[in-house]
Amino acid sequence: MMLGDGRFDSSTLALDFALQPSHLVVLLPAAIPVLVILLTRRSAAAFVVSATLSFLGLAAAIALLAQQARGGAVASPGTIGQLPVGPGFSIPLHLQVDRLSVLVAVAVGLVSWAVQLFTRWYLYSDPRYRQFAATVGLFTAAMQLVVLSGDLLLTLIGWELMGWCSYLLIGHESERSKARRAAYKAFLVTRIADTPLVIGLAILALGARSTDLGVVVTHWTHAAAHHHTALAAALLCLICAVAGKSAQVPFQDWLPDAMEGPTPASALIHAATMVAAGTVVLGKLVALLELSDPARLVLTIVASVSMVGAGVLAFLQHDLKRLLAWSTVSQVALMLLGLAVVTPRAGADLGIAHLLSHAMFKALLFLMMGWLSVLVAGTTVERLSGVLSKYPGCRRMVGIGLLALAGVPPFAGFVSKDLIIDQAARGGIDGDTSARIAFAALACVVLLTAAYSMRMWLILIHRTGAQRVQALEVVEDSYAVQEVGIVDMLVGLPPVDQHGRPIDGAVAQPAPIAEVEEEDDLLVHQQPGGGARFGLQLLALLSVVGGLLIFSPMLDVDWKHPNGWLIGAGLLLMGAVALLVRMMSVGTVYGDAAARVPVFVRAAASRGFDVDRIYVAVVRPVVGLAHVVTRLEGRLDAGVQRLPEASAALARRTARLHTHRPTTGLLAVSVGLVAVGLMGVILW
Amino acid sequence: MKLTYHWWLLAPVLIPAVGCVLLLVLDALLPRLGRSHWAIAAVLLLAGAAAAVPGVLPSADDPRDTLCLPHGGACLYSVDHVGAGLQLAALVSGAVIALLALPIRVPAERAAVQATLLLAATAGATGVVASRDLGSWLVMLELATLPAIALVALRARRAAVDGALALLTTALVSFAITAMGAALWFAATGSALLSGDAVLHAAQDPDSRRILVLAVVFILAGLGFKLSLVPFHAWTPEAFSGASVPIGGFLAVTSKIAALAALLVIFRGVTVLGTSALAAVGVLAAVSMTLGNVMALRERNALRFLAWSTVSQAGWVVLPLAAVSSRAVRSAAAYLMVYALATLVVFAVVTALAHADGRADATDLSSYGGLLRRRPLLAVTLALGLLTLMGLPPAVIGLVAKVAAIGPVAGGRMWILAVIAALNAMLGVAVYLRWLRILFGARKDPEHADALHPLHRILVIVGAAALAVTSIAPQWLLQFVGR
Amino acid sequence: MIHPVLPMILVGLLFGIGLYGVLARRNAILVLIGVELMLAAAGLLFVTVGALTSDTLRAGQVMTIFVITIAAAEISVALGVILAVFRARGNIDLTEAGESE
Amino acid sequence: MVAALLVAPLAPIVAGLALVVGDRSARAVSRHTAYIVSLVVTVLALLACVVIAVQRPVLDRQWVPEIGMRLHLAVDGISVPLLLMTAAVGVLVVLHARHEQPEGGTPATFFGCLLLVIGGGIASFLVQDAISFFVAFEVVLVPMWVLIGRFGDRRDARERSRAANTFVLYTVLGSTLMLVGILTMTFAAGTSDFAGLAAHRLPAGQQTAVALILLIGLGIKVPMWPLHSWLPRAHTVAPTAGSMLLAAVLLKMGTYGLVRLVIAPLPDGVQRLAPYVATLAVIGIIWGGLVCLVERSLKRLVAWSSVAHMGFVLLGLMSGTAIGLQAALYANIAHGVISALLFAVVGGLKHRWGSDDLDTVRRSLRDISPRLSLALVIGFAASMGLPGLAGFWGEVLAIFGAWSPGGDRPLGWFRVLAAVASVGAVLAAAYALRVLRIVWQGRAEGGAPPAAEPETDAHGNEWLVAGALSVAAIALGVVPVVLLHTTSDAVTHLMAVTGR
Repeated sequence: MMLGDGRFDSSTLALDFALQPSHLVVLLPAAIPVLVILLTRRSAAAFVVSATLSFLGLAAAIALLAQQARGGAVASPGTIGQLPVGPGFSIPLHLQVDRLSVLVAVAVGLVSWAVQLFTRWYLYSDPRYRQFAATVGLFTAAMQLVVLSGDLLLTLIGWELMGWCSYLLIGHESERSKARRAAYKAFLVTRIADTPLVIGLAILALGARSTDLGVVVTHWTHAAAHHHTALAAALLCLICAVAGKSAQVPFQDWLPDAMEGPTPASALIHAATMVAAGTVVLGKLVALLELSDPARLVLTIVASVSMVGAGVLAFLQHDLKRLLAWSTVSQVALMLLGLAVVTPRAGADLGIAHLLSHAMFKALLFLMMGWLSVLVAGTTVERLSGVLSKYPGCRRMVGIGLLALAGVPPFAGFVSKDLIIDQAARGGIDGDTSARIAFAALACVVLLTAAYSMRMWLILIHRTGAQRVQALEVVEDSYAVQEVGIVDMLVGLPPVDQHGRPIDGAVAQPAPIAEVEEEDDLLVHQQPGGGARFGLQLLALLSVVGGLLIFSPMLDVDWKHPNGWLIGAGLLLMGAVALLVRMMSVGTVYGDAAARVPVFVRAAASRGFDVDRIYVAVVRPVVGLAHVVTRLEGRLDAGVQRLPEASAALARRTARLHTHRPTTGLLAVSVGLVAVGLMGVILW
Repeated sequence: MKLTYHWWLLAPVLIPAVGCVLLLVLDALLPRLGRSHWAIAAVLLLAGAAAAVPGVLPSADDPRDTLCLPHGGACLYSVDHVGAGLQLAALVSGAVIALLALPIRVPAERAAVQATLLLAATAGATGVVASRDLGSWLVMLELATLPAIALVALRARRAAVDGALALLTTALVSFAITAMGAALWFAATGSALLSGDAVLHAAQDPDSRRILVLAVVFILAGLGFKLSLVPFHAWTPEAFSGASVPIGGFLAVTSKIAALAALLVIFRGVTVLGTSALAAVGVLAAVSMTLGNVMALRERNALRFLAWSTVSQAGWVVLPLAAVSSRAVRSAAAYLMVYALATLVVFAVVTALAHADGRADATDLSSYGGLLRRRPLLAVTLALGLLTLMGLPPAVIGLVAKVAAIGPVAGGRMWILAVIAALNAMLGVAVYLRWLRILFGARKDPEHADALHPLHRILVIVGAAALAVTSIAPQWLLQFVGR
Repeated sequence: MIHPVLPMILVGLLFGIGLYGVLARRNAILVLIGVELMLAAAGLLFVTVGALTSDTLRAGQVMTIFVITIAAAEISVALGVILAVFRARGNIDLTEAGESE
Repeated sequence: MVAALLVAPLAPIVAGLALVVGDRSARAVSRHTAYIVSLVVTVLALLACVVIAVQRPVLDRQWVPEIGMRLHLAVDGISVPLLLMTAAVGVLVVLHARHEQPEGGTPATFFGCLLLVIGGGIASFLVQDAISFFVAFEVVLVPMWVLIGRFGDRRDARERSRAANTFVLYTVLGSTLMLVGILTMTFAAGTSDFAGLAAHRLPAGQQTAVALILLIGLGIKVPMWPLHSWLPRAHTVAPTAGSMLLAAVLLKMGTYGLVRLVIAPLPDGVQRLAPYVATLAVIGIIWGGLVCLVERSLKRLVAWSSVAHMGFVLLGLMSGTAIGLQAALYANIAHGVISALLFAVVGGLKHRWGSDDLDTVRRSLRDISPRLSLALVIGFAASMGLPGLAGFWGEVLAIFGAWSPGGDRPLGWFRVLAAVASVGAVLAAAYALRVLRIVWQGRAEGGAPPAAEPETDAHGNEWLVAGALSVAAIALGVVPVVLLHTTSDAVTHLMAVTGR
């Protein structure tokens, strides 16, 4: 390392590794891919490594939590040292440890650990288990980096890395073209949404002459009055990126397609990591968000539209895994609203609180969904209908998850959601436009959540399983993922039936994994291993009692003044809606309340209202442009390559002047004499 | 009235001149001497070269004058470092040409005449370098030119006499133009001396200044023929392809040295004017480079190819002179040195090949196919020579020459000319790459192939070594033209 | 002493006629004559200027003699070559294309 | 230690010449001998470069006074990374050439030409004299021409010679223009030393003219749009080792020249031309990205991505800020490592497939060749600027630099350029994933993944090369501090000298 000017001392290159727990929180998961790829050759070994390291990562997070609670945590530990990019700008690359980030870190660690345990069972005979476990480790590390980042560039690093890992996870079963397409789409959509992110970060950082989060916030808090437009622009850039990562309107369509990934991947992406990252990042900058009304308003509108729309879509989905996906969109929007409606000088606690509770119950639900889907080899309504009646052992945990999702007291979901509604109501009374919009949307979404949670529950416990179509072929577990491949997407969309399944038989392929797995050792497959089940139970427990966290000093929320009327009215309406859904489900084949809705609406909803076509329409001109550019390039190249011919033609023409006759030479000499003479006289 | 004489200073001119007479006498006495006339000529030329060596040593006076008018008057013969270098180059190249011609079988009576003519022409080339008055300048210039015409004609084939006729007519007209230019010079300066004082004197008066300019461009036009600058070049391909191969080399090298030397004598006088640029030179250089390269691009005959390459290289040689400065004079001389060396090496290879495989095979470019595998020595040497002309490493010396040529132009901020030069550097690479690719390409065996003549082999090896050595240490060659 | 303008005009005329002769004639000998005319122009210019200046070296006159001498040498070479051409192809027409190998 | 300065460039050059010439003697040099000699020489050169990097010796002698050329060898923070990369890539290229030696000539010629290119590259980063730089710049031309023209793609002889000639002619034009610029400055400054040139200021108008000439000349080498059309052609045809050298060494000479000959001595000219050049750079980024979206030939695609990446380097250089300059120098090295890696992998694939057409349906690489596919994924991920890999820092910081350009550059326009450049990053993601989707994930539809075919995976030297470059790409991404610190002082000094 003495390559520099011989001036390197330990301080410039020191990785500042008076190793803090905060470092370990990031590094331990990051070590998983390294060790798994380098050291292990077999799945079992990979499992040992990844489970151990992710547990240690969780332990480090808990240690950090303990430290933070005692007030002994290092607030901003360095990482790889300051980047030297000239005197006028500093890139310290510090981490930032505060109470909210520590809480999120623990949640992330926990979910990741549970996912690692569960994955071993879920992908027992998958030849690419090692890669999957490694990717999950990297994913966790990236999220932890975003969570603990105290520097805009570190945030960007984690942010982009997560996008990449999601690509790898969604495309895990790359034998299936749908998985390949879904992965491509997910990455591209989020990456397109990220385009303004770099610009936004550049505005913030270059204004503050530092990428340090604290400096940035301090600078812009003071500068906001004078540079209101710049701040709004920067925040809007960030909101665009957040909308992309968190699958908000108009980037929402990648998320349901991401269900092509194995279920543990979905649990990880949806519960604690990628989609929640937007909340984390905006939470870190919430002080600036408060100062910019346009940014707040845009965020509110985006989140409200996404929340309600996703709620409706969730209710209409034919595939229950996709129902959960849309519910994620809706719940993440809720978190973002929690940030949008904050009062001045309040923290991001509301949004983070919902992030935490959502992480618990959504991870639980997704992992349970994975469990059930293995049992019945599918995730559509036909397959899952009545599954809980058949396997009552799963009933309790699914129930807890759904209750928490619906926001029934005293589950965690209720607590965090109620706090946001409370705050929105208060803001609305104070005359804040954003808060009013948010409140209206929240009112709708509470009911929608109750409705789709109820619908799912009713389907799962439906008792008339005998009527189920015993199709021998494995049912396609989701609709045809539309192409976002920039080139191939121009291929026409395959026709789909009312459930969104392709009509063209050639396109529909049997899902391979389930077939293979059912022939495997049944004991292994009936239920996950002990560790995984422990993880699930832990998640369930936290979903139940997680709400208690608001009483701890770690969260700074106002729980002492609950609005009793609001809660009461809400619960009453939720009950009514649940009853309505129950009534709708009566007499349907699969206990599906949505069966009462016209088929074409359901079909359209299953296709996400064909937003995909808009994406295609947006991308098509780019492809056209690429073709145009290629053609132009061909012209340019042909032009260059024609130069030899041109010179040959010139030579031919000149050669005609060279007649081999002495007189021609004499003529040339005379002409030259005159020309040179003229030049001499004129141009000397 | 008495002139001072320093024989040792005049020796480089006198030895070949006297040798020329001696050779004629010898031929009369011993008519059966045959081809050994060439050997005698080579020895004489080398002796002349040896006499020129003291002038290039760094310790030598600069300039060294003789034939000075009394009472501190002007000197009619003056050799500075650049001049001495050019003399040396002319003599050595003449000697090499003589050695190259040695093994070629010609009728015995013709060898003597040819050797004599070669000596005479080389003497002219050597003399013109040092002449400082119009009279000796004109005489020496013609001494360098007329024997060359005869040398071309002496091959006595139809193509040779055609080439000689083209060369002759152009030479006659050009000489008339040069003479006219000389007369104008005399009219402008009122003095037959080519010194800077006279020029300065003439430049005072606007009228005579205008006449002086006209004189310079007339002389330029007249010398343009000898340098084969476009549009005075039409004879070049005809003469090159008509003459025997070594004589082609003589036209390409020694003759060029004489021409540039003559031009430099005039230029040295003009530099005192302090004019920054001479547009006519720039235009001629640009046109010559471009046309020469473009024509060479489609030429299939090796000798005509070399002729066109000479045309374009002539453009490079005079390029620096577009900026009128003493640095430009040195740069032009430096480029000429490198050009002479490389061209001589190429001609040596072609001569050797023509002698071994027959002229038809040596003149057809396509018959060089796979020479690398057939005759690696010739191929590598030829490649080195071509690379030097291209100005690409490993022939660093060619690169250095390019630096020297562009330097004054860039220094004088003649951007357009510089850009044209750059384009021509590219074109030049395209030109020589054609030949180079053939060398490395598919093998094509001639109908009969003899072994190389030992003398040719030695010359080729020496040439390759010279290029290699100067590529490693370019200063060894460049120091001949002063610093 | 005559005014220098007249000889100067003569110089111009001679050179012009010579150049025209060079360009217009296809016979090599006639071209030679054209060249001689041009050289005569140069010689005349030398003499004229020499007469105008008071040069102790008499450079003008000397130069004229030089030019005449060189012209003589030139003619001899030229005639030799033209003879060879005539032998080789039977005419001395300058508009006939040369032959290259 | 001064000896190291001479050994580093001369050992490869002398050995290369010896191999090329020795091969023409009576007995041909065997492949094994050629390989061993090359390996020893390149390792020696690498060691010498490491010594140079640590000790920083200086050699300053008269060389060819006639044209003002001095033998001045030294390094500073800007050249050290390039020097080390060139030497290291040199070793790897030789290793790779052992694995994949193309037909078209004898092994000795092939290795000899590789050594000459490596030696020329090392020399050009060592010399501190503009005219010597020009000479070193030209040294690589002929061997590269031989590599492309003789050892290139065997399928199409016509295209081969066309690519080789296009490469040489373009480059010669560029370098001669560069020479014109150099000589103008040399004439004015009275010295051709880099430091001397940087210390002498031409009048602003002349600076613009000289900068224009130099930018065109060096822009060909970089390559800058629209002077790039030699690059895809040359890369497509060149043998793998040649492509690696082309990407990692030759293109870098262009950017290095820009820093030394344009940025440092001609600040006013650069300031004047920066908006235009930056615009061309951004056009290059978008143009390259778009072409990659529809390009069928894999090697050509990687070449096009080079055009796009070098656009970021140019953008950083033109921003006139320390951040931009640091970013450019970083991206320069990163691009060298990444494209060397990509060409190594893609060349290997072409070797196996017999063609590099992306439209041919093939099985997924991740099942057949886990090692190659790992290297491919790392390469393309780095190419799209993924954090944690080499490409990220350069591109992000270049955009940062362009967002707040230095001097009197037009702020608004540069911000537009920065925004468009960040769109270019999306295009990079699109085409990188396009390739991964086609090659890495394959087009197999359904069914269990096919059994692995170990014999087609990378092993031995190929794996060593791909692995080493992958590790380098990761290391650069994870610990950018080392490289940034190396260049930092020189950049700070440069910014101070250019008056910002």
